[in-house]
Amino acid sequence: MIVVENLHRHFGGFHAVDGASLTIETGSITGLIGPNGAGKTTLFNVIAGRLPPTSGRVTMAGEDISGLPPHVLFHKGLLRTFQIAHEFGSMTVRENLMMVPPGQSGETLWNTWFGRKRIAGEERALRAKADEVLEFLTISHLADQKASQISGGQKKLVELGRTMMVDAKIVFLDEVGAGVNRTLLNTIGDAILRLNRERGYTFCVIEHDMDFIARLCNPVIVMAEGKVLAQGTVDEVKNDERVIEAYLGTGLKNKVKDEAAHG
Amino acid sequence: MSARLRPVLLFGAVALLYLATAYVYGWNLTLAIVNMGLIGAIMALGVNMQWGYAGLFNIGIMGFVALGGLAAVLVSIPPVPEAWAAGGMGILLGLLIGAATIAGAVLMWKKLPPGKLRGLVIVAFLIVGFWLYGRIFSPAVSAVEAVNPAGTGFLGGMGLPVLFAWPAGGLLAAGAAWIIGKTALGLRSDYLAIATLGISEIIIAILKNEDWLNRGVKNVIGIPRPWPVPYEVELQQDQGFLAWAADWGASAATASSIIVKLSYAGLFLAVLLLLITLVELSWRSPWGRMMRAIRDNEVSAAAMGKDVTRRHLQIFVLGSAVVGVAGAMMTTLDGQLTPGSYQPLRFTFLIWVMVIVGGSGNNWGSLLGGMLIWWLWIMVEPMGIWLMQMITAGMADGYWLKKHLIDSAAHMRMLTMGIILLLVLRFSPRGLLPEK
Amino acid sequence: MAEPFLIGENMTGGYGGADILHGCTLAVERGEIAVIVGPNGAGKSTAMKAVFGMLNLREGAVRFDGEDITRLSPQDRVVKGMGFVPQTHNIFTSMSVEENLEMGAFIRRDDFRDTMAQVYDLFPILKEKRNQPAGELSGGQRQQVAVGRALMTRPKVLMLDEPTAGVSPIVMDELFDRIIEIARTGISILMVEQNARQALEIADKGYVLVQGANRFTDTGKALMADPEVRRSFLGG
Amino acid sequence: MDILNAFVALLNFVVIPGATYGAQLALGALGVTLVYGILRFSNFAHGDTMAFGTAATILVTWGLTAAGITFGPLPTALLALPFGIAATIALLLGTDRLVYRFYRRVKAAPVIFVMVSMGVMFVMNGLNRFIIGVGDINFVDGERFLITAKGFRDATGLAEPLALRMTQVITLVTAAIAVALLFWFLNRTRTGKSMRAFSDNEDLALLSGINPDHVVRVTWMIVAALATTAGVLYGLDKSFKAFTYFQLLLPIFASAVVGGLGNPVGAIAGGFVIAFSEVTVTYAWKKVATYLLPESLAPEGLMQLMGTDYKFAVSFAILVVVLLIRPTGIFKGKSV
Amino acid sequence: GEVIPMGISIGYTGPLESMAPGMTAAAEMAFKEVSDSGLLLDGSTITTHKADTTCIDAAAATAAMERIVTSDKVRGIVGGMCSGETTATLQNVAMPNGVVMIAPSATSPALSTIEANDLFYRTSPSDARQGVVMAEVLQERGFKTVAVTYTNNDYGKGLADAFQAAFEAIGGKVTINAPHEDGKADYSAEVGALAAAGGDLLVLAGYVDQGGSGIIRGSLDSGAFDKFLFPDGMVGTPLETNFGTQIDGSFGTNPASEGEGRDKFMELAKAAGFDGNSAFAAESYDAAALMMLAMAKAKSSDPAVYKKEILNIANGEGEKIYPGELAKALEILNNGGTVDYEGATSVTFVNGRESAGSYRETEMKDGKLTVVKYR
Ligand SMILES: Nc1ncnc2c1ncn2[C@@H]1O[C@H](COP(=O)(O)OP(=O)(O)OP(=O)(O)O)[C@@H](O)[C@H]1O
Ligand SMILES: Nc1ncnc2c1ncn2[C@@H]1O[C@H](COP(=O)(O)OP(=O)(O)OP(=O)(O)O)[C@@H](O)[C@H]1O
Ligand SMILES: CC(C)C[C@H](N)C(=O)O
Ligand SMILES: [Mg+2]
Ligand SMILES: [Mg+2]
Repeated sequence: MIVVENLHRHFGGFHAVDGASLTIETGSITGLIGPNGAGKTTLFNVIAGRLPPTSGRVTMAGEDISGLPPHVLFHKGLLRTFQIAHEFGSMTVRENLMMVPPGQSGETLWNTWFGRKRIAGEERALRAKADEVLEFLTISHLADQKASQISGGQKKLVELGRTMMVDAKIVFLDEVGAGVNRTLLNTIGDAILRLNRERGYTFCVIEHDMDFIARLCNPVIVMAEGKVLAQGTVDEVKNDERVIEAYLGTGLKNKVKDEAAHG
Repeated sequence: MSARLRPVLLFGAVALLYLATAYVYGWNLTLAIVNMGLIGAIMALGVNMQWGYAGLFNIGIMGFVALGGLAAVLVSIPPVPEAWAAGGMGILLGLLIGAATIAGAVLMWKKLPPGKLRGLVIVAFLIVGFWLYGRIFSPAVSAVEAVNPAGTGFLGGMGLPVLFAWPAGGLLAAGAAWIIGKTALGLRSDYLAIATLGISEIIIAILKNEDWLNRGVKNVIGIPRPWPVPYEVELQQDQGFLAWAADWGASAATASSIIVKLSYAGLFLAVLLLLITLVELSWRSPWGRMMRAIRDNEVSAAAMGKDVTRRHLQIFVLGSAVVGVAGAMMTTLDGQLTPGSYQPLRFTFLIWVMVIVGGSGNNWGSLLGGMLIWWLWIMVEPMGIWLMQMITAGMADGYWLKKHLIDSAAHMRMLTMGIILLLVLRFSPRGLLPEK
Repeated sequence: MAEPFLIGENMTGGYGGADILHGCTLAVERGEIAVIVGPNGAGKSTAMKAVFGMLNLREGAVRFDGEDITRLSPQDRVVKGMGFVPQTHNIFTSMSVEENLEMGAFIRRDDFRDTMAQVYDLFPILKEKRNQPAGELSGGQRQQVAVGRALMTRPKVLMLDEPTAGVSPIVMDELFDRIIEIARTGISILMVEQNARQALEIADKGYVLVQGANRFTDTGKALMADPEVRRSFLGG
Repeated sequence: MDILNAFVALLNFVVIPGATYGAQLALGALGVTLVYGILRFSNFAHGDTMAFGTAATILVTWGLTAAGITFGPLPTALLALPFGIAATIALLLGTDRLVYRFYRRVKAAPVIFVMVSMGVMFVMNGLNRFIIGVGDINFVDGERFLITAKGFRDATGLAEPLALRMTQVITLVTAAIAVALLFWFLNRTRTGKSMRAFSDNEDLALLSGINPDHVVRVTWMIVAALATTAGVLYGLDKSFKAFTYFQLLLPIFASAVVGGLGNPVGAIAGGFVIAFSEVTVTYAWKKVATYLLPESLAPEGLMQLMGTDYKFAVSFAILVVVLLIRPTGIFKGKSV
Repeated sequence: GEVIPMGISIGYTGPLESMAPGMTAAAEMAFKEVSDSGLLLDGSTITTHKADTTCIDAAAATAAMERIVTSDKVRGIVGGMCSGETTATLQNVAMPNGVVMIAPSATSPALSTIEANDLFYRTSPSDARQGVVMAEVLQERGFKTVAVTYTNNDYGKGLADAFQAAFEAIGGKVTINAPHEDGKADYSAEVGALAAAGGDLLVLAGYVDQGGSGIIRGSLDSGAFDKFLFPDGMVGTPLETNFGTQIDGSFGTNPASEGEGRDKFMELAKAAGFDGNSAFAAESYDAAALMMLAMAKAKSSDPAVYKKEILNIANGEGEKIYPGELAKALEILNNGGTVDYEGATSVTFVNGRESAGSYRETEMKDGKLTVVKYR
């Protein structure tokens, strides 16, 4: 369980996160939505240790984790993806996945000289695991491609694939869906559900695709201007006036015009 | 050119250069270039670890080379008992007090509760500490430097075999790198570069001005040779050797210096191959994968649980240590430590040229770059003269331009170097052996 | 029918290695909206780049307004009246939002203040942030800057590579609205979209690209109605 | 106690020389920072570009003086400066065409550019020695001093001298004007903005219709003007020697970096930081203290914080400290 | 006769590159004189091979020397230039290969004691001696307190220390003895410190076309000092061209001897088209001449053989030989006679290997360096 208490993050005079308090229950798939610039990514960045909070507190299972560096949080089981894909460009797609698991004995210099056998064994297992993930994401054919040379959507998939390489406790997904083909996104949604049910992962998902949110998330938290605007089930949120005004819109306008144009 | 064939061809080409040199100028010169080339290659290897593996832009190489050189003096030169008697203990005590003062201040900063009082206490502590340091250190230094200033005037070293200086040079450089890394590795790209450059200048300033340590700019000469390497003069007096040389039809002088150089070459090659092997093994394992990930994208690597700071420090220290080893080897080969000769152009930028021309991120590239660039650095001199002769060949004797050109020939070394560097980079813009 | 306003015909080529595009054809008429959909890595972005001259084509041609522009450099195509928003790296991160927009109007010699006002109108948040470096914006805001920059060009044809990725629903609706409006003023729109259902709804023509080749081509409505297309490419 | 003398001593040996040197470094650093800001690499050939520009200017100066043309109280070299700049522009444009353009086309990494510029540096180095030789050349003429040490002493009756040179004033004024112009140009003009856009995202600049060749050309032209001016002013104040210009590269880079790479204002600030840290930290306060303190307290030693042996060490240490506090320089520079 | 290859190894590039042309020209002049005479070893001629020592990079110097020694097979070398690089090349190349090296300008005291197997000589004196001379000059002129700055290398430091010891021994006071680095852009800090320390005059143990000039410039411009004592590295024409009357009343010392030798050398140099006054040119001439005369005496161009005769030529009995008279000397030697080579710098070796050092005292008068006397 992650609890965010009265969190602030300021950039100069600008309050990107402005006193947000929220809870992500263990075992849930929590949706985080809100207009552009609401502070969602900033909130993720603070929770995941990329940015220090200006004030406020983040706890994970009761332990204060505010301001801890990202790699420490990773080892505590907290993973995240980036909204703008952060691939390792000069490495192959498979290597991008294989580098993830922690505690590889081959990461110790001594072992790279005198523990070759053990490393070889581990590597085989890692490789199999990576291939399995790639298979799942429908990008097996890219395994040996340099990560800088794949399409924008494929990069997002690799981004997601990395989180599937380890047994995480909680995963923060920042717009995995943006730029991903909707058919594939459905499959990814299935996977998230499965990971959640079968392996007990907790998810916190930022997404602008309401269908995706609706299918996966409960509860949904709506942010606006750095604060939590609303919280509840998808349906509750969807019908909240404030949410409609700030975020969803009526969606009618263009339909009307569309009809006028073609009709 | 296929990826497999390319290295073979390029190494072959460089080997040919050396063979041609041997053909034209003889083996003596060639081996001399080989030896310095090997040392250059080791330095390039160290830099490549930092840059090619971790993207750390270190242009303070010179400082680590010099520290290696210092190690050679401290390890191999016999101690100067008179100097030790005059002030050795004072110097040690002074340094100890200095170090304790700094450590104490840091400790206080951490342990004492923040506030005005803390600042005052620390300042007072520092003043007292440094006053005490000065009181003990300065007179001891004067006493030591007064001992036969023209000949010694320093504490000397430990009088151990100079081979020990090689690892010692690595350790010394590693130690310095650790301190530098702890403070400056938060910086990026050119900012890190200029910081390392600054620190290397500081190291050189110390070597130039702390006479009690290494005679400063008065230089230390006569560093003994390492174990299997004989002295030419002795060989030339050895009857067995003379007979053997005569068998080969070589003059005693030539044969002896070739033997000496070959022994050095053997040592250097052994060190180089050992280092390359170790580095390659690591590079091709998960450790290397992790380092590449960090280099490609630190933010993401940190999010994937890699401790970026620690890894940067690790590779910075290791790379610097390799450079330090090479520095000690070079001082051993030269037989002297001359702090005044440490110039960034020669010991930092030339090494960088080796790394980049060889191909950053490729260890064999470092070797290739080291051997090629060093060869050029030496051979551009005759090449420049030759170039000028070619240009002026058609001109009438006594024509002013001809005279001007021929007179400038000796200055054309840089020009030739530049042109060749540009040509190499033109046809291989990612280095001769690019990282795959 | 006469030659389309802009057409990339039978395009074949790639990034130097194996071909990515295999005889792919994209076309758009004056004042119409053409939408390209397809799985990730199908070559949609590559095809867009090819149309814009950022890729060397081995075969095929690009014609614009009746003129063969296959050999023209991207910046010459801009002068001819083409505008492009790439999928990634589509803003000047170190420049302020306003400067980004100014750069969009770089080739314009006339007064572009009213265009800028229109962009601010469309994306009010940008006006608020106009003096902030664009690199400090949120993902969706950046996307708005990118589209805004292209609008500033006042192009004859506007090419958009996933303009709505990361954009919130309300802004997305605005954006599509605006795209229709733009098209109605006679500007042609060629865009790649993963929010395919909304996009195809407003599209005059739709392309489904798979592995660098045209798989389906039809009106937007027809593609939406095709169950096979829906299932495989539009997420059911 | 003699406050006036102490003040004059400080002015004469710290403030004036520090300010001059700072302005000289700043002018050089402006060129470096501009190349970094627009073309995104550290240009190692800058010192030698300065030397080339100065050499060309000197040759023209000689020609002018031989023809009997001088510039009244001002150095004739200032008249020759435009010609020197023109020659340097030609050189840099030629270099770009022959060398750098290729690497831009293949989108080489910045470090490759750095190495290439090192090659260019070697070539220019040879070229300069060839054109003007290796010796020390003094080419200042006209009125050297605005205030001479002796004149000042005679006029004021103070014990301490004060000297102010024409070149010092010109350098300071030029540096101020140059940075203002550059700042205005980059942030306010269309061309300036397009140059920044190009440096930020080359592909996108292309998509906005910005002509990269034009951007590059303008950049090199400004760099040539800056380099030549900096070189000539420095040469007028000290003297010209090809080797020294190469050595100048280090403090110039240091200035550009502490100031914040890519930022013209930073270059100026950096120049002064480096210059003053060299001049002040090792300053011996003995004289000033002697003036200020009663006789009985007159200091024995030099009252130096550090010997001048460590002048560079100290200025670099300050540089490192500044960077530790502000990792991308005082004015938040770029980093590639 | 044969063709005898000889080497000139000095720093053509690097911080002292501007001294190189004069030194080279002088050495080549001596070689040419001998070749033209046709009297050396039955009409042998000399070819020269140059090596660029860079003055500062021992490794590059070693490699360059290696080239001319092992591949061009030079039989003797005029060089090195700077003390550090000279030590390295001597130990790493000349000695192993048994080649004679006569250094015209390496003046560090440390070279006095180096073990060299008779292969190393220098036509300049050790700086230990110059320090004493400088102190004497100051004493005679009545200067009691001086500031000292030196170029931070073995030469500068050795000289400055030697001077300070000598000067304090005769009751003088040195207010500050601080180094300066060569080739830097600005010397305000050094000048500031020197000015603060004060003194009647500034002793400037530097290089005239390096930091030395910068220090003068800074001192004059700020009014810190207007009188200087210039040791050998500073006495050169740039003083006249760059400072002229501004430093009138300053004076200098440098290894040189009075009279015939010097005058003749100056004439020869003028005829050959270079400045004979340029630093260490005369010493280079002598270095070259000594080796060739020794060959003639030993009747061999083998360094192992002729090295033993160098001392006999320099300190020999018999007719005194001055520049331009090499042909005469060769004739005498070919006929079995002996000569005493005086050359351009009154060469007489002490310690078995270095010039004893007669020094010239010059003063700046009306913007010109004028010789006051020799000592
Ligand atoms: N480094 C920064 N400096 C200044 N402002 C920043 C910085 N980073 C973010 N901001 C501002 O903070 C606000 C919140 O940004 P954030 O990226 O968290 O939004 P978001 O909710 O993730 O939006 P989106 O849905 O568009 O991704 C934005 O207005 C943005 O301009
Ligand atoms: N720079 C590049 N170099 C080499 N191959 C590339 C490069 N960029 C993309 N590719 C390859 O080209 C193919 C098509 O990529 P493209 O970016 O056109 O896909 P896309 O249809 O736009 O996909 P997405 O919806 O994910 O953006 C992919 O398989 C990808 O691996
Ligand atoms: C050329 C000379 C001035 C060199 C100097 N005497 C030295 O020993 O370094
Ligand atoms: Mg976001
Ligand atoms: Mg795409």
